[in-house]
Formats: sequence, structure tokens, C-alpha cells
Amino acid sequence: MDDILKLDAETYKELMKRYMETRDEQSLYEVEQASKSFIQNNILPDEIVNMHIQALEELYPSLSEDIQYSMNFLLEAMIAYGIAHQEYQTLREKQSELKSEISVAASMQETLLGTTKPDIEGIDIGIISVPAHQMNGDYHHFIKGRDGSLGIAMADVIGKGIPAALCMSMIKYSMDSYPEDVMSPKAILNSLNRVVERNVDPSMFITMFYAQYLPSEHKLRYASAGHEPGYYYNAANDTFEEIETKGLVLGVTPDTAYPEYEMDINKDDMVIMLTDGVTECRDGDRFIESEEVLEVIRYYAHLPAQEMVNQVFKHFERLQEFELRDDFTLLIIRREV
Amino acid sequence: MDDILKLDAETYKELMKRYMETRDEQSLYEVEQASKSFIQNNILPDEIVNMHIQALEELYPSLSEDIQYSMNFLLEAMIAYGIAHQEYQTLREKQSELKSEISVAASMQETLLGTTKPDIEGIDIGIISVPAHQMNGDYHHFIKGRDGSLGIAMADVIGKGIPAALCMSMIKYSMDSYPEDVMSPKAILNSLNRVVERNVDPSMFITMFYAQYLPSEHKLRYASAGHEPGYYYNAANDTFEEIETKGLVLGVTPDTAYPEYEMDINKDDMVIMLTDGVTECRDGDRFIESEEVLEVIRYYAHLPAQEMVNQVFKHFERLQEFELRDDFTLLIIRREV
Amino acid sequence: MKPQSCVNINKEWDIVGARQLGRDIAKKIGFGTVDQARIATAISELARNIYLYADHGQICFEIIDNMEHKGICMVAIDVGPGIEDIGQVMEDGYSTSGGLGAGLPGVKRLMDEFDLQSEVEKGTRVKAIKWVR
Amino acid sequence: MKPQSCVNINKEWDIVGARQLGRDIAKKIGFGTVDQARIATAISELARNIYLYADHGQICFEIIDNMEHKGICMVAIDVGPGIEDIGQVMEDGYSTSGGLGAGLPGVKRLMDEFDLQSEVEKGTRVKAIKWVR
Ligand SMILES: [Mn+2]
Ligand SMILES: [Mn+2]
Ligand SMILES: [Mn+2]
Ligand SMILES: [Mn+2]
Repeated sequence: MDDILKLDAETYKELMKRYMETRDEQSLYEVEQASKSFIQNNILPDEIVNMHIQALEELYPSLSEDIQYSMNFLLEAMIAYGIAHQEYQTLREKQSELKSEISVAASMQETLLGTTKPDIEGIDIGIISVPAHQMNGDYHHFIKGRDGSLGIAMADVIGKGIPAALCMSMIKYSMDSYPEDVMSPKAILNSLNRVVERNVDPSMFITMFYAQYLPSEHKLRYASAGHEPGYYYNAANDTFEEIETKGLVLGVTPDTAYPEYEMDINKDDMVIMLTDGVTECRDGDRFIESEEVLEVIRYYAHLPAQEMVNQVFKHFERLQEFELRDDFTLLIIRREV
Repeated sequence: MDDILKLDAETYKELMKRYMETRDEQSLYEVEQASKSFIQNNILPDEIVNMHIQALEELYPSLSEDIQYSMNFLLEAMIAYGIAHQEYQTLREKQSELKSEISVAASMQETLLGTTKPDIEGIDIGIISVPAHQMNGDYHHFIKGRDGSLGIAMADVIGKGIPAALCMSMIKYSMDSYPEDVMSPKAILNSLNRVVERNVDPSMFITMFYAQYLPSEHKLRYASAGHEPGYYYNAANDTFEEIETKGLVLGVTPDTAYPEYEMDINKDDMVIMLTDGVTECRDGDRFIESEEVLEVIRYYAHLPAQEMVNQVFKHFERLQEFELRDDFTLLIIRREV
Repeated sequence: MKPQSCVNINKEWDIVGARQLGRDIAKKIGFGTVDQARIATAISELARNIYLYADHGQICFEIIDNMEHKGICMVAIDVGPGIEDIGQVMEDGYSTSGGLGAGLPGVKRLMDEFDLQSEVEKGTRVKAIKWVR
Repeated sequence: MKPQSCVNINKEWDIVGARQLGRDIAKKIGFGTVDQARIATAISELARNIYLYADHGQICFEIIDNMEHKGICMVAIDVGPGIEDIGQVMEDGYSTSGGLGAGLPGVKRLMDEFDLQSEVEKGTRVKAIKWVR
């Protein structure tokens, strides 16, 4: 370290000497470059002032005493900035460790709470879920029933990041113990509602949408707990309709009833499920309209479901300048035959 | 902000003027204090050099051109430090947000995964569990059976912080569905072992110790999955013995058998369960010996169980200079009647 | 707005020329010493990016002088490889870690307004404005 | 080891005296200009803590001169209220956030060796050493 200091003090002096002789912009450019390398070598700002003092002493030995004293004054003023600069280094290391820890946790979350998109005859499924921070507070889950039915859960914890992800694990593990393929959507929400109400802070809310698709009957049965409304694309009329539901968010009171609904899904129809991270995108200062989401989906509707959701995500990612405001989850199911 | 700058530039000039006149230590003390307030007002280091230049110009108008140029050179060298200083501010805000998020998660972990120390006639229970980071990777759980028995689980995920805490939630929620008061310790470990093996990354290990105390028979039944050995204090002989067990850590292979053991607990006997955060304390460079833990426990053995564990923790906290290396969990049960 | 003055960036030496021009304009507008240095450093960073990553490019300066305020506007354009991951390039740490050394977050801090557009294999355009305090 | 020189800290003015003494000793030992300033700042922080939080106290200096290296050793002692949460006081952020302004993490950074002992209602003892480079 001392050797680096001596080298840099020499460099500084030489550059200053050149500047004093030429007074040209090139010397200023060179000291700017040098300062970047000083910072990388962990040289503190008060050390730079010291280099300046040394250089002045060597280049101008007959320098007025006044100037020498004034430089010592400046040096004293800089010591605190030197401490701050060291704290900055430490903070960068801590931040790096912390981010690394969260990375591991995020990856573990993927392992523990992840789900596989099932293969169901006659249906094309596309799913994308991207967290705003490193840990995802949106949750989704597929289950293929013994009777060939498809169960889809989608949930959103109010909040983002680590607390939301922790809360989500409670949902997942509770559901793990349910015989989902024989429970109805409203029964599942009922059960989860009681789990959440028992366990979770009153300030924490979880929205959820549970749907079951029965391929043999081409019917979709669903219930919602305050979740962002999904959409149904009617292929025959080429129109999108909002899937209207009633149902309180999970966890408010233990005895809430969840209405259950049913709809027919015809060939080429689509069902779109999402979280508010999709519909509450921002374009600069402006919130987008839900029609915009549908427009973008329509634009990519010719693609397979998975590519559709991927492209829609990319569109909104760019729109928000690569800074998601909330966890983004989008699922599209299309009946193919 | 500009007003603060003008005020501080004035302050700097006045202080420098005083220093140039008196050349005394008091002026240097005063500029040191001023620099702390400059930093709090977000004034950048290159701005300080600029204040110096202005002050020199005003106090020494006939200053040699050479010195002016040399100061401009120093200023140029400082710009990069100004950028770094601003990055430091931003990083502190980010760090603060991140820590806050983890705090919320830690508090949620307490809510979701917490357990209450039960009241069991004739037994005095003391428990303390302190995470090394904000989130606890050690887990413990009490259950009071319908037959008056006491079930105690203690687990340690290899690792610390957020990933470990996430993994722990899987243990907790799995156990939530077990009829613990009718399952034997080895059956519980068996079941958890399969859960962990199915779900968890091969690199992740969880150790666990499960014990059941049957107060009517004064018997302790227990099994261990690679957990840190506990200790048994024999009141009659005034001796500590290690509770030896065999059993693989959870999650290695799905078919591991967990031997189950039984011991009699006489009046005034103690059972000590802990994680390796206790036994692997460090005193400077030296790891402590397990005897030291027992010595400290002996030292406080006259106290009620809860105060005992609290004091033992404080002892090792001080020893490690207030920086825990691993999550610290210690439980002591004493049979009183 | 007054007419633009542009500097072509082909060789490392052109970075110095751009700095000089920018500093002169800044001085003319009335920026103080430390702001002149900050402007020169911002120009340096933008010009250096062109020099290092694109074949060639240009930095143009404009004086903005209206009712509300006076300032300098600089636009750095190149038809280089473009920036693939803008989010990552704008993430802090790029400035002083010496990573790829693009230093764009630093430019954003030195100036008052900052806009970045880039397309892979098409090029990059950075616009930055600093107002006289 | 040479004999100690101590300064009693009762009034704010004594902080200046402690700085002066420490700086003179540092100069005598052969510390360079910037290290002298760092030593003075460290002394300032320790003395200020005594002045602000304890009734009175003392800072003593020793010159360490042995085969291996030369350095200055400062010990700040007070019988004040003591520090309740040493972990928190030593956590970074205390130095420049202006929080309680104890600044002990800063002292730890300015010096090479640092030791802190404190007991609630008994007092505090900080020892710090800086070696000539
Ligand atoms: Mn959410
Ligand atoms: Mn959301
Ligand atoms: Mn652990
Ligand atoms: Mn451990």
C-alpha cells in the first residue's frame, strides 16, 4: 500500500508539474484519469490533498508560508471526508454480502416454492413471474389432478421483497397439504383464509385467484380473494372481457364466504390471469390503462402462449425503463382443440 | 441548498482567515467540527476545495497565478471523489431500505414461525434464540400434548440469514400438519427427513433434535438428526454428561432410520439442548471448548432456567465482542419436583 | 438557442478537445470553477465511451438561455455497438469500481438532466444538461 | 516506553489542548502531515466524547519506540455513564450520520489499533495506537 502511495504521489507531482508548465487541458484530463485509479487503489481524499502539499513543497520550495498553512487548513478539513470515504468502501462490501445472501435466498425460494408448468392435452399454457426486487412476493402454482384437471393458484402478498416471500411460503406449505384435485376453488380459498387469518399480522394482506380447468367439459371454475381481475378472450367475437368476481382478500375475517363461478371455454378462447404488477405499470408519470395490457396481448396473440407472455413482459419492462415497480406475474391459457 | 453552500463557504473563509492570523490549534479544531457539519449537509469534497479556492481569492487577491492554477489542478483531481461521495449517500439509503426490509421479514418470521414456551407443572424451562444476522436460521418449537407431555423441536439449517430462515419455514409448516403429541420423535424426524430430501437443494443440510418429556413418568424420549449433542445434568452426582445420539442430518437419503433413546429425569436434573452457535463460540482466535459452556452453565445454575440461559448468552455475547458468528440457541429444562 | 458546436471523437486526443470546448462554453455561460470542472469531467466520460466502445462519434454543445435559466446542453452520439443492458449499465458501482468504466451513473450525478437512448448494433445517444446555479 | 503525558478534559477548551499535545508528540515521533491531522482528529473525537458525555476525564499519550516500530499510543479514560450498547455504538454510520456523534468507528479507522472497554455507570476506556508508516 505504501508503495502504491509513493507511486501515486510521484504521478501526482509529475502531472501537476506538467500542468504548471503547460496549463493545458490534457494535463487536466490526465489527472482526471489518475484520480479514477487513485480511487480504485483506495487512496483517500485527504491523502490527495497531502499529495498536493508534498508536490508543492518539492516543486516550489520557496512557497510562501501562508500558502503552506492554508493547505494544512484544507487538509484538516478533509480528514472527515477521508473517514466517510472509508465507510463507503465498507458499505459497498456489506451491500455486496447482503445482496449475495438475498440471491441465495431467492434461488432457494425458487427451489422451495417453485412449480412446474404441466402438460395438459389441448391447452397451451404460458406463465411468467418476475420479482421487482430479488425475492418474489407473487406466487403461482400448478397442479395436475388425477382426473386430468388443471388447478391454478395465483397469489399476491401486499408488499414486495423478503417479507412478502416469507409470507408466501406459508401459503405454499399450507396448500401442500390440501387434496387440491378434490377441493373446490372456494373451499381452497376458505381454508387458506383461515390459515392467513390465524397466522399473519393484521397489516398483511394476501390476494388470491384459484381456478380449475376441466378439459373434458371445457369448463373453468374459479373463485377470487380480492385478486386483480383476470380477462377472458372470446375467440368467436374477438373480444376481451374482464372476469368479474367478488371475494375478500385473505386473512381479514375467518368466516368469509367465497363465491364460486363457472364459465365455458371454447376453442381458441384464452384465459388471462395476472397480478397488479402487470396492470399498475407506469409509463413515466402515468399509470397505464388496463386496455393497454389487452392491446399488447392482442398484438402478440398469434404466438404460442409462452412466447406471448414473454413478449408482453418485455414490452412493459422496457416501458418502465427496466425498473419494475411491483412483482409481475402473467398467465395465459389458450384452449387449442 | 445554495444558501447552505453560501453559508458554509462564508464559514470556511472566516475559519481559514482566523487560522491564517493565529495559526492555532483551536482553528483547526473548529474546521474539524465544521467539516462534520458540511458532510451532514451533503457538501461534496470537491466543493470544499472550491471553498478553499474562493477563500484564497478573497483573502489573498494578489495570490500568485501559479498557486491559483495548482488549486484548479487539485480541484480537477477531486471531482471523482465528489462522485464517489454521492454514491456513498445513495448506498446508505439503499442499505437502510434493505435492512428495513429484512427487519420486517425478521419480525414476520417471529410471527409466523414463533412458538410459546409452555407452562408444564414441575418443570422450569429456559429458552433463548438469537440470530447472528437479522434472520434466524435456528428454529425451535414447543408443543404441549393433550396428555400433558412436552414436545421440543430444535433445528439448525446449515447457513445463516435469509436463506436459512426460508428453509426453516418449510420445517415449521410441515410439522404444523403432524399430530406431534401422538408421533414418536423418530417418526417425526423420519417424516421431516423425507420432506427435506424431496424439497431442498442437496447442498442444504438441516440438523434437528426432537425430544418428548413425559412428566408423569419423568422420562425423556429423544432422537437426533446430526444435531449438536445436548447435555444432561445429573443432580445426584453433580455431573454433566453429553447426550450421545446417532442419526444422519435431514435430507440426505429418504430412508434413513433414526434411533430413539430414552432416559430418566430425576428431581433437579437438567436437560440442555443447543445449536452449534453456542459451542462454536470464539474467544479471539481460539474456539471455546464445550467444557466452557458447561462451566458457565454451572456458574449460573442457581438461577431459574430462563435467567440461566439469558446470562449464559450474555457471557458468550461479550466474549465474542458482540458479534455472533452463528445463530445462538440454548434451551434448559430443569425438573423441579 | 444558439448554434451547436460539435467535436468529432476519433482518437483519444479528441477527448481533450471536447473537454476544452465544453469548458470554454461553460466559462462563457457563467459557470463557477467547480462546475466547470464537473462539466469537463462529464464530457470526458462521454467522449471516452465513444472512443473506447464505438468507432467514432460526436459530442455537440448548445447554450440554453431562456427566461428561466441558463445552462449547457451536451449530446454525445455514436453508431457503435449500443448498450445491451441499460439497467445494469446505469446501476451504481460502475462509476468508481472501475468495472467496465462506462461511468454513466457518474455523468448523471455531475449533471442536472440526463437522458440515455441506445439500441444494440445501432448506436447510443446521451444527452445531459447542467444549469447555472 | 517514555513517560506519559496527560491532559485533563473538563471544558471544551481542553479538547484543543489535547489535540495540540498529541500533534506535538506525533510530530516529534516523525509522523507525516496527513497522519498528524488524523491523530489530531482522533484525539478530538475521544476528548469530545469525554466532554459531552462524562463529567470529566483524561487523555494520556505514550510514545512507543521498540525494535519493530514507532508509534503513538493514546488512552482516553472517564468515569462517566459508560456505554450501554457497545455493538450499536461501534456500528458504522455513527461517524458521519451525526447521530449521537460519538464517532468511535471513525477513530477506529483513523488509527491502527483500537480497544474499547466500558461499563454502565462505571466509565469508559478507549485505547488507540497509530504506527509510523
Ligand atoms: Mn405483492
Ligand atoms: Mn402486487
Ligand atoms: Mn445455521
Ligand atoms: Mn449453526
